[in-house]
Amino acid sequence: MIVMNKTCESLRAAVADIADGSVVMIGGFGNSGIPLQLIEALRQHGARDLTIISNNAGVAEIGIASLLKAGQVRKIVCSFPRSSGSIWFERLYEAGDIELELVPQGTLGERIRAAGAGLGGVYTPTGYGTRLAEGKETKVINGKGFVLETALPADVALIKAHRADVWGNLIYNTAGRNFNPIMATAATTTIAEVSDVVSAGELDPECIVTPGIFVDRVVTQEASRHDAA
Amino acid sequence: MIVMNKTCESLRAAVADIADGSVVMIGGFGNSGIPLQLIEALRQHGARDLTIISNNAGVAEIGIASLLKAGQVRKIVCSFPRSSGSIWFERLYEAGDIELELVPQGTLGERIRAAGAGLGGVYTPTGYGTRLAEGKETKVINGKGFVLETALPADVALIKAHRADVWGNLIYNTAGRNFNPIMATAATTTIAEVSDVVSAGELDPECIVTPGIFVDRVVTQEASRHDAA
Amino acid sequence: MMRLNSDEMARRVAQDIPDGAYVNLGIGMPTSVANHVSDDRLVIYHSENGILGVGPAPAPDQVDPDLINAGKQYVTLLQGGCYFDNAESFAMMRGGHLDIAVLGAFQVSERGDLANWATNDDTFPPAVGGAMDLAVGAKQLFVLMRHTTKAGEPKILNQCHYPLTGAGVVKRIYTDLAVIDVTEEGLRVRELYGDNTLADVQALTEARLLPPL
Amino acid sequence: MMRLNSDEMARRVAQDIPDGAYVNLGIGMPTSVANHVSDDRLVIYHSENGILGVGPAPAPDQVDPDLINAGKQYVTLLQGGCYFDNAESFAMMRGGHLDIAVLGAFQVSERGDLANWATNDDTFPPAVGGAMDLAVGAKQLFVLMRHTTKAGEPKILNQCHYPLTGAGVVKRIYTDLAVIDVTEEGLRVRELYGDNTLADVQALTEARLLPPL
Repeated sequence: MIVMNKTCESLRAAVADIADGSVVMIGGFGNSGIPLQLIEALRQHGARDLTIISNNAGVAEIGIASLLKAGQVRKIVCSFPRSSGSIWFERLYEAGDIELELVPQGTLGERIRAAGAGLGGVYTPTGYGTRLAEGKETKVINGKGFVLETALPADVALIKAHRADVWGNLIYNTAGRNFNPIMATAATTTIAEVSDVVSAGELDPECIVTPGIFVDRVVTQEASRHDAA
Repeated sequence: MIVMNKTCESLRAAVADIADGSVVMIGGFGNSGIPLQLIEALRQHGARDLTIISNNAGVAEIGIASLLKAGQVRKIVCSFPRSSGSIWFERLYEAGDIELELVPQGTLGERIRAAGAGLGGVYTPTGYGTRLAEGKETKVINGKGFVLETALPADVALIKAHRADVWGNLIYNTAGRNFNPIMATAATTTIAEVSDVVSAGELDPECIVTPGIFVDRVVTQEASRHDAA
Repeated sequence: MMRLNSDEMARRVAQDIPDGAYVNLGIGMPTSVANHVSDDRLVIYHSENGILGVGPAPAPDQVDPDLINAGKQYVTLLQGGCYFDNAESFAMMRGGHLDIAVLGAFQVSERGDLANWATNDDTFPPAVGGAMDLAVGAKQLFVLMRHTTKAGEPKILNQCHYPLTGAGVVKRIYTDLAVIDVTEEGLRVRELYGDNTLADVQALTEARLLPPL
Repeated sequence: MMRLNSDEMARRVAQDIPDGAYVNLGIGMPTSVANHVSDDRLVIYHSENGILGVGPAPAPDQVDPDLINAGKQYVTLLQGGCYFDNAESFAMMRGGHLDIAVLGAFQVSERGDLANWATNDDTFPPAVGGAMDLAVGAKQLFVLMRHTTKAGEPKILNQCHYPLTGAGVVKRIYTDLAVIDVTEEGLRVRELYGDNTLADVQALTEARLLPPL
């Protein structure tokens, strides 16, 4: 029997085929569970005209902000782009140089999950009667109002996990899960940045959070990089 | 600081307030991960006119079949009522003495999850163009057909887990998870049958499958019972 | 007029959080409510980024960079707490599993409409986060805010001028002057601090206030 | 006419399952496909009840009553496998994450419609299980069935008479006589066993068959 091994030799190789114009999901909540080294590899790779789906828009000049600064991002889909220090997002937004699709955080998660689960969309009560439901289909079910929110898939998901096995099974560190497990399910190609990779069978099957079927490539963090998380 | 303790003293006490006419979810896939002792307690409790939501309809005279035999069930919502040995379901069905709502298995799961997650419903491709979509709203999204399936909540969920802590956090045994974690989220009152109960903090927080917020009562299996799983 | 300071306001909300409750505290002043819950109560705090059983801030040498709350502050996990992903976290919020959410607000209307995520300044980029999900999902939504703006304008209005977070979602308002319930009949004053009178508080409120029962 | 027996039919399907594939095998004859995949390939089997990496049957003294497959047979877990709940399991199926599903069928139409869950006998209680989710979700859906009914009636039809499991979902049909692809142009014979001729197989098929390319 042969051995399945989804390990990728380098961060650079892991992102090498990301094309201009791609829709790219990036896991993380603030700096928790964010794949900083994959983002840096994407910045160096240089793909442009990207649509980024992520909860936040980056702060200072690291993470997603570094992609914004480099002019690689056409559009961002997120729930909370404006954080303390999100200077690059604010600069581009004020100049009209970036498109923003603002989505309530739970709706963002359900739209991502729907894409991964093969659903066309969900009816959520979130946002009903607010500006963020304008132009969307609504429906009253058992007397309660709901908004139709459609599936949000991506070409690529860049995610951060704690540990992988060679089959691509993943476990996370504390609150570092956030969007990572659902984004893993929703992209054509899912690439996971991890602290280390172990053999098949070394992760407790009761405790695996992301089954390997959702993961295409696993890459270990490079300790020498200045952007190590 | 006081101690939260969701442990219930007996199976009998755990189900004592289930009313006639209740909608009751029952976890399990065949005999895997099924709360046989809670079902037996419900049979002895005697609540009638029940709607049961479960993947299967029981075999021989144990589990859900025992409730059917006792005449306690008005309606069953399930995906696969007809198994080898499902004599009580078949008998009642042929006599017209039970109502059946047949739901594809994945749709059953999504409807349960939707109820737990506060969604009104989901658009699923499953069943589109088939008899099981008749009379339901459909929608073509990006050229693909979907069926609107609405949330399916319950009054009570009877579930089976391997181990609980006193906060109601649960872990399961191998494939015994099946419907249990999603049913835990979808009922007004969730009651878990477990092999043992440990203190808060004894379960690894990275490995808890059902967070205690979804669980109202935890009850330990009674070893002396002939129906012990 | 008696005006509570921020600590006193947070303490007042804390008094109404019962033992065993599952609670989400919004960013800012609501987060400080946890500091005032008395030690004889076990309250389980939820953080939208995927934590149940949020504990106090860690010692500086015990920081886990991934273990933050919704306000991006470092936290710890209580014994009995657990982690989960965004979908499960918001299932808890939207699905009615949290007993109480405490949020700040720009404006609240007499019908309990909540406006707390955006002003009408379109040059300022908007951000919504999890506020809308909490607003529709928690069993009870408490608002904790100053009674008026810094300029002294009322924040409890006939209707909100700012974009809504949710319609008819607020259950109770805790301000620096009073505690007010949103009821079928309208805004019912539940408690006046110190010697504040209904007339005092009404003068700083656009919506009509009903007297305490 | 050369007719494969059940083992030979399962072996033929197994030849087309590539190394590294994620595969769901339906109840009955499809389950036996796993017995015929050669040892130089690692195939990861999914079971709808919540297993990825299903291994062979356990020794009698190693049975875990919870660890069963969709057909309710006792199984084991491979090193590298894992467990999950129904929602995640069907997300894998419906979301297009499985490379191949192999299902039995009552009838298949020339457009690839599948009927495998109910007949037209209404006195018999219906049961659908996970068949409809697999039908719409797997990247490739293979049908494994005898070419005709026990009574010798064709099962590959212009259109299905039995209730559909899914419309236009079948990619390839493996019978005891031939392998047939469902294509844009129609049903294209891919392989004829032994010295079976197109005319032989067509005589037992209602839908028109196109010759091998």
